[in-house]
Amino acid sequence: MFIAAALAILVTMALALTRALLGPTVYDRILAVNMFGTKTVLIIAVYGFLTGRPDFLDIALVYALINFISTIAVLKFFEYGDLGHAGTTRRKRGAR
Amino acid sequence: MTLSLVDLLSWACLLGGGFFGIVGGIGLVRLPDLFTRFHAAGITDTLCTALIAIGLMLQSDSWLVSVKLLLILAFLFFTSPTSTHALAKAALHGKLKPLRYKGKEGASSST
Amino acid sequence: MSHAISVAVVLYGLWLLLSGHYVPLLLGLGVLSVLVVLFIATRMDVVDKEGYPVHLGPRALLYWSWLAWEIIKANLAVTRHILSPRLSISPTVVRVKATQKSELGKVIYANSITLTPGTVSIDIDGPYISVHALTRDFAADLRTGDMDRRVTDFVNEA
Amino acid sequence: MELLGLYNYWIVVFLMMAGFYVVIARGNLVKKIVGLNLFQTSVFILYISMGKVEGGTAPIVEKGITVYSNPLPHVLILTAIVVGVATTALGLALVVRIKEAYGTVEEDEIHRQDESL
Amino acid sequence: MKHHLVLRVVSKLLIPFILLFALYVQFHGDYGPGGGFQAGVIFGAGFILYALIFGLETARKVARPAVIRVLVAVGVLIYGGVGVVSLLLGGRYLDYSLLAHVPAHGQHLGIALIEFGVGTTVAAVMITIFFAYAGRGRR
Amino acid sequence: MIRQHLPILQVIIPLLSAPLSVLLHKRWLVWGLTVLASMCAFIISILLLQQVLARGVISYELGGWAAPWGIEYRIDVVNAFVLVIISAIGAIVPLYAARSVEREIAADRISLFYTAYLLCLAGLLGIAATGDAFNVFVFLEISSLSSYILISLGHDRRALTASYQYLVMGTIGATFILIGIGLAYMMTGTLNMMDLARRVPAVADTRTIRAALAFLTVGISLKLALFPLHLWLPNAYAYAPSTVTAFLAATATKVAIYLLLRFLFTIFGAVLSFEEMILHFVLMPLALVAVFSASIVAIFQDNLKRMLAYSSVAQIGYIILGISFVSVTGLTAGILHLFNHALMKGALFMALGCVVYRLGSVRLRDIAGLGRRMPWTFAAIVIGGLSLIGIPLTVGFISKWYLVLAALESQLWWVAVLVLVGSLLAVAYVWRVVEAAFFQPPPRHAAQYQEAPLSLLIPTWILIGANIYFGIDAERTVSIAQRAAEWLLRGPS
Amino acid sequence: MNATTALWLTIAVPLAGAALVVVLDRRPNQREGATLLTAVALLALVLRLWFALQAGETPAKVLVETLPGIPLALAVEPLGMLFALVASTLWIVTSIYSIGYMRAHHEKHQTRFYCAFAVALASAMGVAFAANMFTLFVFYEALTLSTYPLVTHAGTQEARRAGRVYLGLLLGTSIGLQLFAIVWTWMLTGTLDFRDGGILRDAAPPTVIGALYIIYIFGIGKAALMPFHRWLPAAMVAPTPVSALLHAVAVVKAGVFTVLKVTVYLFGIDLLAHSGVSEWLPYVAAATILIASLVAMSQDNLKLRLAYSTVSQLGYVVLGALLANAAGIIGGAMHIAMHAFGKITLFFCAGAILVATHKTEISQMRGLGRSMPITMAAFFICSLSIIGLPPMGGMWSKWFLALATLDAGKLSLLAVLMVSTLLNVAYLMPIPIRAFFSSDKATATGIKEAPLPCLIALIISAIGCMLLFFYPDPVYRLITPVVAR
Amino acid sequence: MLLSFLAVTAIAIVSLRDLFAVVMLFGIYSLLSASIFLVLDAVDVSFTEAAVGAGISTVLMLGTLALTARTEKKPAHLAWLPLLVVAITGAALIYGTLDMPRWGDANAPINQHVVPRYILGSLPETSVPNIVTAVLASYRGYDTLGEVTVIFTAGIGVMLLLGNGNSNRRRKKGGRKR
Ligand code: NA
Ligand code: NA
Repeated sequence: MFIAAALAILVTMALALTRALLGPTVYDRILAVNMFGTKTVLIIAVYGFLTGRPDFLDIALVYALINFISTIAVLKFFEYGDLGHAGTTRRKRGAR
Repeated sequence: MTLSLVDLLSWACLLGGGFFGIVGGIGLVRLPDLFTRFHAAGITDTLCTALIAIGLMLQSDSWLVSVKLLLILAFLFFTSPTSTHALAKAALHGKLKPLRYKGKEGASSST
Repeated sequence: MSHAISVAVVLYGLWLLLSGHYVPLLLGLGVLSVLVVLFIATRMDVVDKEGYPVHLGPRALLYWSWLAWEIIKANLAVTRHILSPRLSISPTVVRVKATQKSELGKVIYANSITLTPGTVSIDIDGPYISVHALTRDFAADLRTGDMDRRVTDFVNEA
Repeated sequence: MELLGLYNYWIVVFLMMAGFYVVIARGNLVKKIVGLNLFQTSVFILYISMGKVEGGTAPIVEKGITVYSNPLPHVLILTAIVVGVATTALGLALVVRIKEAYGTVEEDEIHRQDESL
Repeated sequence: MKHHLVLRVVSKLLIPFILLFALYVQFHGDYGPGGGFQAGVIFGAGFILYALIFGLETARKVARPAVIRVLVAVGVLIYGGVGVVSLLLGGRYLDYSLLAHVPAHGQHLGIALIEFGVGTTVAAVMITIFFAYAGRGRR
Repeated sequence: MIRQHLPILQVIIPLLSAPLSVLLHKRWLVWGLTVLASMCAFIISILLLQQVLARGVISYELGGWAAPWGIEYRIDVVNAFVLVIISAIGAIVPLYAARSVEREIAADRISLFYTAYLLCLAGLLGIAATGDAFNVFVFLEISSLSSYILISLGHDRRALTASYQYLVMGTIGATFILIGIGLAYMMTGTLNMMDLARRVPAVADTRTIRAALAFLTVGISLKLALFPLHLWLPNAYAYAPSTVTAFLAATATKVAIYLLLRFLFTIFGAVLSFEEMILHFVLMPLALVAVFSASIVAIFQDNLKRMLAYSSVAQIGYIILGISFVSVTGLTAGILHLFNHALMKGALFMALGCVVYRLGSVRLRDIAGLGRRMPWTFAAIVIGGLSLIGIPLTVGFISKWYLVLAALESQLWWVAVLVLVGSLLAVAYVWRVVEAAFFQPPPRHAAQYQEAPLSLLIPTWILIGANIYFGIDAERTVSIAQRAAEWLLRGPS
Repeated sequence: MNATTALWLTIAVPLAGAALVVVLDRRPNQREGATLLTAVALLALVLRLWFALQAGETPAKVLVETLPGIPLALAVEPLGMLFALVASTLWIVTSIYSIGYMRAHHEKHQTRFYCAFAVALASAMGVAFAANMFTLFVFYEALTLSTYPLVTHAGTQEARRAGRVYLGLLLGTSIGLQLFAIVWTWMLTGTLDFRDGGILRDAAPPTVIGALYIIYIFGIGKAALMPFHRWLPAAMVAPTPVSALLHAVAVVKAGVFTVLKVTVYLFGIDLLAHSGVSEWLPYVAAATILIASLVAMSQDNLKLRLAYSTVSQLGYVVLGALLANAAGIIGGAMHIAMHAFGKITLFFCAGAILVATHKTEISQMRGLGRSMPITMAAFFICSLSIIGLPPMGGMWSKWFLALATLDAGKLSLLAVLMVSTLLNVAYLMPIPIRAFFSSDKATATGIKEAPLPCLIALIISAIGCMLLFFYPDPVYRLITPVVAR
Repeated sequence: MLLSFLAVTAIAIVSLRDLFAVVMLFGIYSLLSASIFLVLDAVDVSFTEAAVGAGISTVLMLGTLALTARTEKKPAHLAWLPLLVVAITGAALIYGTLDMPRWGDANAPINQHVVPRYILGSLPETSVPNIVTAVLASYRGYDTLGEVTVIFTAGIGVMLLLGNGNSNRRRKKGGRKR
């Protein structure tokens, strides 16, 4: 049964990957990558049960965490064009 | 091999989660623009994730594992709408216009 | 101060949940860790009621269970749309008013909107939240203001 | 089984070579670094693959488990990953400085500028 | 992104949790996956998130570069120092067995100490690197 | 008590001085620490060499774990000698750096410069000292990363691109090495060098081991800048700060060559490397092409640092040539040249640093007639150049002697001729400098240039002195090199 | 003084002199004084060694063991003694001459000049007293390098180009061929010591011996055997004292001296006689003699003509060596001394003419004998010596060389000697004869003799030439033991 | 399955010229590798790769893109020489795989020599159940000291190259020679 769930998640991941490759906008890619990340979290959780050693969920948690932070970083990059901005004055994209 | 109720329930959850995951994936590919795809992604982030996590919780024999699953779930429930919202906002500022329904007379107000 | 203590307790609880090894050394390290985190968090100025709504307490459960049900319903609805061969969607953008006074309340409302498939909050502008809806039905549901009310009740600002 | 095992290695080789190709064939300095990461990550997979033991599990001692996968490649690759990210950080920092100094991160344009000096 | 309401509120909630999680990973590396390096990265990630949301200047006030610079070095020195202590105790370099009466306990202690050193340096370096990149953008 | 810990102290003194220097922060304190640490390293290396010569191999088990399980430091006559080379140069360079760096690197970066220097030194020493194949990789990266940093500090913006180019090629090399080590580990199950050496013969006929050997050879060749994998070197040496060039030119490639020796001879063994894989059929032509092509390119360089950089590629060719004879004499020649070339290139680049200090330029046309204005500097360049050519009473001659002897012993008289003709190419590029400095009229503004300060000249002349001393009395170096060669070829016997 | 001490002092003293010259950079009088003093001291040391040799001593000293089995070592033996005597004697003369020349000519960089001069002499001493081939090679190279600044002294484009040719050919042959041969020798024999009877006997088959010998002969570029003679005429851009030193004392003599040493002490004349090399190699020398003479005839520039003359004359010495018999060695060795005195005088004269008249071309020197009688007389005397006519020392060496060709049964070589003598007459004699007997007075107006030190020097060396005719015995007695053993 | 995902991602990384997309895909690549590490029982490695590859590296690359350029210039021509080099290298590696021990073979030398001591000894000798931690920090602790030093070096390098993020103190010397 875990296998079924794992396969389903893999299919979902494949679909997300497809979207990541297709684009067309960067935001589509970001969305797809973010989704890919959360599905990875799930598959790791399931895999732990699949192999009978479910105590590695910390890894899944890390994935979720990192996924979130990278998404934020990406967005920051797209809104401001750099990562150190405090966000008080917003810069137009393409100004650089 | 006997099927306990818990097993049955958890399998249902897992399968359901898998199902919703695939649906979300299909939506992600199928839907026409970024903003509509958010909703597909939303499925995978909510019900899919929740069902699978619950399914796994039901299977675990250590409460520690359950707690961690719960933590992961909670974390995802906090972060995924946040990232989606941030992404939408960024896309809006990136001059990306949502696709509007142009079927019957529109009732939607302007942004 | 009392707020900080309650945050510390929550954090330590979290440590215990994560740890799974209850030997004195690790418990002690846990205390130390919580203190370090608290110190840094205070320096960062992130320990306030906005970031740590510990005061909301048990009412959260009530709201969450309601939200969970909404999410399930919305999921099913969106699934129907996605799987329908003709992709029967009618995307719209609506502006809804958030009646919560606190920013925390608005955030909870906005995230709740996003969390339920079919609607995504795409911008917050003063008291208004712009929402993208997959169909006009979702938009209409949201405009009833049911969710807004419940959030306001939840954060006790009505 | 024999061939299947090799088949996995061959994919890894393909991945390695994809990264290696990006490094040596592309002129964009950022992309080169991406390629380098690709190359190295694939080498890591090679290492980790060789440590897998059939029927084994993660090398964390637990009662009742006797077969563990080989921990040594894991240790080595942990180090290698760290080395990799250190290299990446440094390489990208150099790219930033090159951009500041030349106004471009394309190899041929940089060459052109240096030659016209 | 400070004006970004949702992000600000959510990350206020998350950052202490991330930091605590990092410390958990730091101190439980002996029992499960994780250890100093991973902990350091996560700890650094917590600061990176903070800097992303609240801006570099704010973050630099919390994590003062001078302090971070010292921590970068301190981590390595902790690690190397454990080795030197084992030299002084009459063992080979990095032989932790002599750190306690029972060799195995000494080993455990040594491992915990050096992992701490690793975590310190890694976290500090991550923060340093991020600050450096982020600080370069504005002119 | 300290005596038994010398192998590890050799490396960790500079290694731990690096973070310590960050804490000290003040520029002169950091400099003092650097001098202290590098001097310690030098003294230790001498003591180690003495110990090894007197009592044979020293093994130091890190963490107290026995050899194949833990990491072992294993000092034999080969790496003891290499350690001396590195730490000797490493001890002189900081003395030189004090003033040179002041001129070439921004003031707020100097203290971190020394940190990076210490790291580089520690990395190089670590590579040489270790008896563990993977530990090599780690210390290789320490030294590589720090050398990328050091190079990038050059004043010209091309230092940045040079550093980047080196970073990319160096990382490719390191990754190849990693692959090689991985494959070898896969077939033997061990990372300890001696253990590998014991276990390789049993699997020597597998394709995997051969691939391992190939990848290691290519990877290390990238690091040591063997033609045609040398492309990173000229720019890196030309645009790095003078101190850095002097240090790296004298040490970095040498360590890589040592590594090649270690892998080809100790671990895989001459039988596999040369009788079965016939590597010398590849190495020898490449070495000769390196000697000739790089020397010829050197002749046409206007930037003297670049000229010497190409000369380095050529000299590396000589070293590899010596190795590719696979004979005691050939290896002796290679190892001797390892040492000798470190002395000459160190001295020459330091002397060029003196020129940079006063002129800010090392272009040929800028040094016209300056021989009289800066007699000591240019005298150093002349003597270093003579050594490079291989004029008797300099170390260069000693190397050439053994190279030619090795070629003749191997019945390869034409190789011997090529070696000698290669020296004549060195005459060509060295003499352009001599002519320009001494026999061209100085430009009108030449009067403003003075001799370089003593703090630069003294370290330079220490190395020049060594060039002469070890050229006149080569018995000690030759006998050590010979022992090392025998050790590599025949093992402990 | 202990003879061994004197031996290493022969190298140390000129070096110390060089250092002293550098120290006295700003004080020309003291600087030149130091040069002279050093030269005199050196001669004293060499004489001390000569007496020791005559007393049957063989002073030897190992300076340092450079490579295992290959020390840097000195030893006194007859050939070296001869070379050292010639060199140290003529150094004094050249020094005196230089002082006059350099000052009159207002040359720049005089300190560098005297310093390099002294180092060159030290190197020459090293060559003379080398106890093994390695040591000889070391000083041979040192000689090349120390004379390079002298050749390029002017620093002009032309001088630099000449310097390149000089260095290129001398280093090229010595590193490319000579060193090769030395390493080969070491590989074959395990020693590089100069030993009576040679060291290569039984070390290798005759073909190898022959090949090795050829490499040596061509590798000794200073012997200016064609086609490696180009450096010598090119070096004529140097100040005249340098040319004198190069062509008469240090450099070229070091070359032919090395040929003799190699022939006698590495191969041994017996071995060479059997190797077959001596069958055809002398003809190369013979060709050099003839061709260089012919080229000399076509030169109008006096120094260039003298240079080609030198190439030709060196051929005699090499020929003597290549004949590989007793008379040949004696003749060759004597010719080192005879030609040295003769040729140095000729160069002194050329320099004196240049200083006094700024003239370099032979065609401009008609009638010069009347205003510069001493110079031209000396030129005449020494031309006779070069040609080999009595009452000049040059006669003796040619005599022995002729004997050697007869001993070797090579009449064609005897014919070469004859023809070349005639050619010598043809390119040397017209110069003094026209100087004295041409009626062209236009060139002679207002010209006086060169400065006194120049005159003194050329008179001394001319007298030396004559003395060598009347007292060749010391030279002969010095050499004969080499072939007697 | 995961490997084929990886292959697809790798191809996309090679072919895409939008560097931003490349970086995003690299994030996926890392995440996938991390999953593969997990499947191969390398939990610690998986942990690290996720944090480093998908996290830090991505952020660094984004930071660089923010400071440089977003799209790669179109390559002027197909690079034959690199292709050849890659082909040869790949062939050498494939050649090398031919005699490798069977995948997962417990009797392979790698699993028979040295390692058993770690597996059996980790707990009694170091009282640390995570064998990877025990080997990393104790048996091969010296490697890890080197590893920390590498990170330290990178920190020093970035400080030297980019400063410490202090924006007030811009390069005083007015940049480099152009
Ligand atoms: Na939603
Ligand atoms: Na761990």
